[in-house]
Parts: sequence; structure tokens; C-alpha cells
Amino acid sequence: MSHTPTEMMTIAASRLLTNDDICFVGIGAPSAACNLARLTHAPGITLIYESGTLSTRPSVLPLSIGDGELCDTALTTVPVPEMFRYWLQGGRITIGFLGGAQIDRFANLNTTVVGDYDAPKVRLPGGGGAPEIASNCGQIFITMAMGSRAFVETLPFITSFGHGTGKGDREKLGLRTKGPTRVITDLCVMAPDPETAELSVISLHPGVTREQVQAGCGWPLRFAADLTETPAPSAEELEVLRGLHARTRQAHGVAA
Amino acid sequence: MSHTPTEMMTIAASRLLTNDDICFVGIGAPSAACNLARLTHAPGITLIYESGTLSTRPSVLPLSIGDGELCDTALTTVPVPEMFRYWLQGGRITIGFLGGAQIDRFANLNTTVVGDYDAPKVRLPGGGGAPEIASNCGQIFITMAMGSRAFVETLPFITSFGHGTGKGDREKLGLRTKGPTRVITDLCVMAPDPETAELSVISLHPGVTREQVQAGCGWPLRFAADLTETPAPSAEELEVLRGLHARTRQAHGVAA
Amino acid sequence: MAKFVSLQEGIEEVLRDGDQVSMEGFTHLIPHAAGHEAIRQGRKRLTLIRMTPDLIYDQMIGTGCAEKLIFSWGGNPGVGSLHRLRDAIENGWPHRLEIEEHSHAAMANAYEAGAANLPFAVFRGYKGVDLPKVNPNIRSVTCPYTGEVLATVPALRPDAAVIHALRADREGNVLLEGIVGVQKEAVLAAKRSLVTVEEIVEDFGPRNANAVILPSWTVTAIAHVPGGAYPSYAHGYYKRANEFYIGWDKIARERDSFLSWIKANVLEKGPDAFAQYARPRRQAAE
Amino acid sequence: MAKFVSLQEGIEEVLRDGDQVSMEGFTHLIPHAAGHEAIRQGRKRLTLIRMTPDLIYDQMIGTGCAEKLIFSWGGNPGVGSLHRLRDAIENGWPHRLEIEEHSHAAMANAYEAGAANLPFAVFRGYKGVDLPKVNPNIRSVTCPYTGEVLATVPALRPDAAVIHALRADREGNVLLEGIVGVQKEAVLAAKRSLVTVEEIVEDFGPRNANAVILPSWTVTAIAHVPGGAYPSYAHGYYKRANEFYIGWDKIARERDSFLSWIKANVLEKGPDAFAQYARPRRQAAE
Repeated sequence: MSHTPTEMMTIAASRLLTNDDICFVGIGAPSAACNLARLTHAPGITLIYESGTLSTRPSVLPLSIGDGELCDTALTTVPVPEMFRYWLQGGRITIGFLGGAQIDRFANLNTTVVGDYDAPKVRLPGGGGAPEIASNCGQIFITMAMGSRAFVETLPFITSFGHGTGKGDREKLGLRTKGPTRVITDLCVMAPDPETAELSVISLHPGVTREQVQAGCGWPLRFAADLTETPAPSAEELEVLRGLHARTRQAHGVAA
Repeated sequence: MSHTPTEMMTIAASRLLTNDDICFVGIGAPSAACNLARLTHAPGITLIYESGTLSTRPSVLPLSIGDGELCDTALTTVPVPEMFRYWLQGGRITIGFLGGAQIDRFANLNTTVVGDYDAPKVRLPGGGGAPEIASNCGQIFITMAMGSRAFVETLPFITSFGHGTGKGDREKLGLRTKGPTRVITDLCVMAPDPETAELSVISLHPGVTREQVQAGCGWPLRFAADLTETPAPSAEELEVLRGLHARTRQAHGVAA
Repeated sequence: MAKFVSLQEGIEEVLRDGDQVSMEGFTHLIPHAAGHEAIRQGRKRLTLIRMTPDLIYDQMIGTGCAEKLIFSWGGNPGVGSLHRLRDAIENGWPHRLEIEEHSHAAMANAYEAGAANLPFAVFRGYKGVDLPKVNPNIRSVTCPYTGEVLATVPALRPDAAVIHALRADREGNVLLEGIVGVQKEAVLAAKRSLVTVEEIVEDFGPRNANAVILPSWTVTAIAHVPGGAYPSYAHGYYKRANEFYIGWDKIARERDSFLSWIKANVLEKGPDAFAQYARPRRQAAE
Repeated sequence: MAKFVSLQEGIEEVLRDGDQVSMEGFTHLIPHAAGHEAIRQGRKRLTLIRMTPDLIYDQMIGTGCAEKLIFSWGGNPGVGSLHRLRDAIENGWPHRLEIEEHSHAAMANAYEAGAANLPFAVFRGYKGVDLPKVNPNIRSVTCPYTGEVLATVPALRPDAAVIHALRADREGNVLLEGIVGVQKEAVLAAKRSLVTVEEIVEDFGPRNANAVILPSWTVTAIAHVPGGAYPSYAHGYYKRANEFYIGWDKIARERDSFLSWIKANVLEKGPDAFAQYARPRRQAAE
């Protein structure tokens, strides 16, 4: 079966999740990846949405983080202050998923503003849960489609902290969590270099060249010495993901 | 109908409560007084027990502050941290009821220890909710049976703060609540003097003399210029109070 | 004790020009009908507080109700930008909008502190990020035991809280269920509160002993506004109108189409315009 | 994920000599059976933490399990003194007991801070009272916005939390209902936890969307111990045995009668001694 780059991105992200993970899930690609994992190789995975729903098992993807479907299928639903105090800050989340409008080579993210903060060129939605998701989850997976306006040399604003200016910066801030360990894009998968914490490409999706990846990135990209090819989506992965999207479209009456 | 001093104490306390009050209720005489008020002249009174039960309407008196009866008849029950944060510290309680092993002339209370703290003669239960009830409720009613070992010249330990060493001490601590406004005993009712905040007797229970009251107090007691006699319990008050106690005895299989 | 009022009376009494107001609802139970009434009554100079200022605040900002916004995520969930919010920040239309920006964790903690009558909240956050550089209200305290430096935010203590809830009983107690967000905290933190409800019942009947209930004496006024959360949803009554959220993107993108929509759907309508979206309890959602 | 164990295994695994342990329950759901098992297993040098150390801690202190007590109200509720606690503090029997004393507000906030993974809690309390003079852990911070000085306590982060709950489902999720006290906070604040339950059900079935539930992955071990809260109670199963609380005063008053009672009712018994107090759900309490 052929597949789209977005499907490859979602499937590559889903493969990183295990039965034992407790995921703080954002809307969009992360939600699709987490639920795909739950419906395939990780049926015991625990999904938490910041609206307060614990251990939720939606049969369709939510359009927002507070859809009724999430609550209906949750073990229980807690107030939002409790979610941020007992559950996120409580250190109980193993994986946080983040996306962003912009990312730099150390996996810092911007979702706040392009241009000057006080006189913005483009005002983005803001951080929401991201600043504390980035610091309080055991590790962070980032999913973003590549493009030179998204993968940039310098961020105008750091909304959530990745690896700062390089290895050791998290420790200097007193952070004991790992921060971003994988960036899953529509073209490749990146990971911070063990020595420098700079993102390097560790696998290319099937059919994607180094040049294509570099073209979608605003800084000179590094490639890991043992660069591999991301395994193509299996028939089961594609089937389950497409089924999920089809159910979602039917439920919402929209493309999602 | 004749009545006991304890009945008079409970009834005198109940009369101070109104339909609009929101009471933080302790076990014993306060619980009886609050429920008597609810079953007579103040049916709309709101009773809160520190176990988390909001707007509870028990038909029998609880033996502890966490009896199932309180929860069964409550509007809802909140966790204990929420009780102390949103409800007590939240400043939502108009009346707090306190008792104690010992009281001084400025209505400070001791329920912690007699003798030295580190080598106590008598170890009492401790403060429980009292320190913050005393500071966070709109005003405080104290109910205690008189006796020269209870009404003392000097407290060995201040468990909860009344009026300190006199008028103005609460303000100096930044307290905006009134503190103790009435002490209801088995012999009389006292109130802090408007000028000095020292307790003075404002009404004697029927048949009680000034000498009897002084005999039950370890400091030279002041009597208000307009000293009155506490109205005797009405037939209805006694009937409702005794009915409450009878139901309680039957439910608990014990005297309460 | 809460009094029962019409939506018009409730907004008149509870929400005043110049107020700091929280109209909360975390995707679920967003008080849209109350927002429309505030627009109709021409409220001005409001400081709008909301973790997720979505369509309701886009509409209030676009019609000029707000002079300031305190928020943590301003987008159309699952869809994209809030164009009226962006137009106000980027271009000062219809007039300049001051912003005070936080993270969700900060806002949630600030509501919690407000409900608890504390002047500030402590949490572990804002590490390594730029928001503290542009928001002077983000400060810190040092733990007196470990020496750790933790972030602080001022407690939120709005003049008014406006929320939508599922049911009120005859005594004016208010019940929420499902995704309860920060609404209870917003009401307990506020000086005045208005709750619009789907349904008024004689009493709540059998329920979980720990149900989320705001006692009558914590609420200023209650208005019966069935469907009042649309296009948000009311758990067990009606579902979220996702198509409206998607359609809003087009309506709000241009000033003209936005103003036309407001005229036809807010200014020329009344509170009962929402009744068409109401559904009987437990049928629509199952 | 929580594993299902016998009470004996659960105490062996979760509660170790020298631990700081919270055996919580605010009148309701006090884990008496687990306390007896700890006595039978001869736990030593424990720091016992509890807002209201009632009979369960009186028994553990009298049998020498504890070297320290962190508490806020130590009495027999509605009855009077805890004689074994007093004998330990006043006379050092069976050995010296160190105490760290707080108010309820401080303890409740300290559990909340522990569950929230904060090193300390802030609250408005301890004004004008003597406890800060004898407890160096009561300190203060200054509000960075208003300058107000507020009280602090260190967060409680016990090694072990032991609670009794109503039901667990087959996945090991734990449900509480009624007076829920600080038990959820105690488990979330602790490194290890043991929950004894009245009943194990296939699943919880229809329930309030906001029911108080501890997910399986927050609990170390679950033991099925029907009646395990007696003489405390389990909401909807059996009532509080007030007569036992009253009778305890006489048993605990003298060392001899206490030791005899422990021998006959704890040391010579097993966990199933509590089964006689169990009642089917919703029959005893209605």
C-alpha cells in the first residue's frame, strides 16, 4: 500500500510508544499516533489529555482536547488544576507529545509569536500546556512537518525548552527529565546527538533523500553515522490509521 | 420543664445562629447547638464538617466529624485538602465553633498540652483544625463548661488565637476576622469587652449567681454593666434537643 | 444564596464595564449565550480572563468589549487561529488589546490560589523559556526547606465569573459533570458569579457522594439558558458542533464577514436563540 | 500497574522497617486490618504520619512500631484520649516517641504539595499560636506581589502509603467514595502504596464522570480485605462501630489490658479476622 508523508509521520511516532507509557497527548498528529499505538502494538498504553481525562480510550479522534468522547471513554476526569498539579507536575507522565510552529536545532519550540513580542508579525496561539509539558514529562516526542520556515536557525521566542544551547543546559536549569528525545517529521526521524544534543537525522522515511530533508530545514543538518531507513508502514498500521480517520470523519462530519 | 446546665449551654449557643450562617462545626456541644438551630429557628443554616461534608443535614448527631450520616445527608463531600483550602481558608465560613481544654481571659485556647511541651504533664489531642478555624472564620463561638482548671489565668500553650493580650492584637497579626465574639458556658454567656477585648459575662443562665460563675473561673471575672439573664430554654427547644439526643443514642447504641 | 434571573438580568447585575471577568469552560460548557448577551449589552473595557480564549472571546474582542486579555492559549482548537484576536494584537482592531500571557499550568494554579484565597500560587514551571521576559507577573519564591527556586503567579481574583453548567436545583445549587475544567475555581475565586444552566431540577436526586457541586451560597445568580453552551457542548445533553468551529475560521477571517455575522446572530437575536441547540438530557450524547 | 497480593505480602513488600508511612483515612476507611498486619510482622522504627492518629496508631505505638509521629490531632474521636499515645509521650512507654505536630490545614496542604511534587506548601495559618515555637518545620515565605508573609510546611512524601478503599477493578484501578479525606493525596505523594479493598469487581460500571479513582499505575499493590476498615466504616458497606471506639478507652487505659487485647485480637489472629465485619454493598449503609 502507498502512503502519504503525514501517515508515515504518524506511524513512525506511534512505533515509539509502548504498553507501559503514560502519554500526555496533544491534538492532531500526536493524538493520531497515540491512538494508533493503542489500537495496534500497545493496547495497554495510558493516554491523558490536558482537559483532565485519565486513561481515555476514544474510538474516534477528538477535534479538541476536551471533546466529550475523551470523557466518555476515560477512567475518570479530574479538574484542570489537579491535572497540572498532581499529574503533570506530579512527574507521572512518561511521554509528552509536542508540536510547534517553529523548532531550532536543539529542539526548542516556538508557538508564541513571529517577530517582536510587543509588535508581532504573526501572533501564534501561545504556549498552553507546552512549557510545563516540556519540563515535567519523562521525555518529549516532537511531531512536525518539515519546511524551512518551521525548522529555523534562530527562534524569535522560546515557548518551550528543549536542549537550550546544547548538552548540559537542562541540567543547569535543574531539570531532571530528558527533554526531546525524538523529532518525528514527515520526511525523517531526528534525535539529539549524545555528545552535543544537536538534532541529527537517524532515519530517512522510504524514498526520501538527504537533500530533500535538508531542503526542509533552515540550518545545516547533521546525519547520524548509522543512518537507517524508517521501515515503511505495514498494511495493518495503515489500515488501522485509516480506519481511525474514517470513523473520525464520520463522527465529526469533517476531515480530521 | 427543668433542664441541665449542658442543655442550657447548647440552647444558648444555638440561639446565636441564623438562617444565613455558614458554620464550621466541631463535635460535641457545637454539633448539637448547630443542629438544634437547624431543627428550630434556622432551617436554612449551612453546616460544614471538616471531614469535607458541605451543607449536611444529619438526623442524628455524629460521634465523629466523619460519620457516614454526615456524608449521606450532605449536598456533596469534598477532599480534605480542598476543605481547608477553598472553604475554610477561602473565607467562606461565617461562624466557627471551638472548644478547648483551657481558655484565658482573652479567649485564647489550649488543646495541646498541660505542662512543658517537651515533657508534658498531660498531653492533649492537639490543635486539629482549630488554629486556622480561629483565624479564617468570620467569627468564633466557643462552648466550654466552666471550671477553674479550664478557665485559667495563664495558658501553658496557645493552640488557637483569640484576642492575644488584648484589643488590637488580631489586627497587628493581619487578621481581618473578628475572632471569638461569644463564649457560651454551662453557667453564663461571655463576650469580649468592646474596649479591651477581655471576656466579660453578659448574661447569667437562670438561677446562676455571679459567685458561682466566679468560682468556675481562674481569673477575676468582669461582668457587663447591662448584665442580663439568659432566657430559659423553651419547651420546643428542649423537646427538639432531647429528641435529637434520643435518636442519636438509638442510632449509636450509646449516650452522646 | 443564588437568585434565579433571566440571562439579561444576570449579565446586567454580575458583569459591569471595566470588570476583570472569567468566562471559563475547557472546551466543554463554554458560556456562549452569556457572551452574546454581554456583546448585546455593549460591555466595555473588560479584562477578559480565560485559559483558552476561543470563539467566545474572539467575538467579544472583535466587538470591542475588551481592553486586556489574560490567557494561556489563544486559538481555534483543532482548526487554527482566532482571527479577531490576531487582528486586535497585530493591528489594534477594533482597538489596542493589552495581553498578559501565561502557561496553562500557571493559569490553572492561579485560579486554584484564587479559590483558596491566597495571593499567589507556587509551581514548578517556566524553566528556560521566554515568557518570564515579557510578563513581569511571573516571579519566583525560594523553598524554605530545599532552597529550590519555584515559579509564582498572582492569584486570579476576577470581579465576575460567568460559566455554563449542567443543572441547578431549586435551592440554587449548581452541578457540573464531565470535563469540569477550572469553572469551580473561577466561581470560588470571583467576587460575583453568573451560572447559566441547561436545566433546573427539583433536586439532584441520587448521585455520587463526591459530585462536583457549587453550593447555592457560592453563586450570585443563575439563569436557565438551554443550549447556552453551543457550539461548545453540555455533557449528556448535546455534542460539540465541530462544524461551527471549522466554519468560524471563514467568518472571522475578515472584519466585514465577522461584523455581519455578529449583527445577524448576536445583535438581532436574544438569549432564546440558543434554545434550538438544546437537547433532552442523556439522549443526544449517547 | 498495581498487582494483587495477600495482605501479608502487601505489608511485606510495601512497608519496611524505618519507613515514613501514612496510613490515612479521615474517620472513614481507616486501614485497621493493614495496621494489625504491620504489628504482626513486627515493623520497627516507623515514622507514622496521620492527620488524626486514632485507634490504629494507638495500637501501633503501644506495640512499639513507631519512633516518630507526625500528626495534627491525636485523640479518640468523640470519646477522649488515646492512652497509648499519651503513655508514649508522657512516660516513654514502650519507648520514647518523637513528635512533629501540625495543624490540620498544614497537614492537608502538605499532602497536597506532596501529591503535586512540590517541596513545600503555602497557606494562611498558624497566626498568633505557639506551635511554630516548638516545630522548626513551620516556616514562612513572603508573597512576591503583596508582601504578605504566609506559613509554609514541608511537603509530605512518605515512603509508603497504606489506605483502605471501597473497590478495585480487575485492572487494579481503585475507587473511593464518600468522605475521601487525604487518601488520594497520600498515595500520590508516596513512593510505594498498598490499598486494601472491600471488593474486587470486573469493572466499575456506570459512574459519575468525575468519580474519585486512583489509576492502577499509581498504586503498588492491592489486597482484598473485606471488613478491613472495622471499627471504622466503608461507605455503602458497613457502618462505623461507635461502640468499639467507646470500648477502646477502657482497653487502652492500662498497659496490661492493652497487651492482652493485642495478643488475642492481633497477634493470634490473621487478616481474615476482619471478614466478620464485612457486609454486602449498599445493604448495611441504607
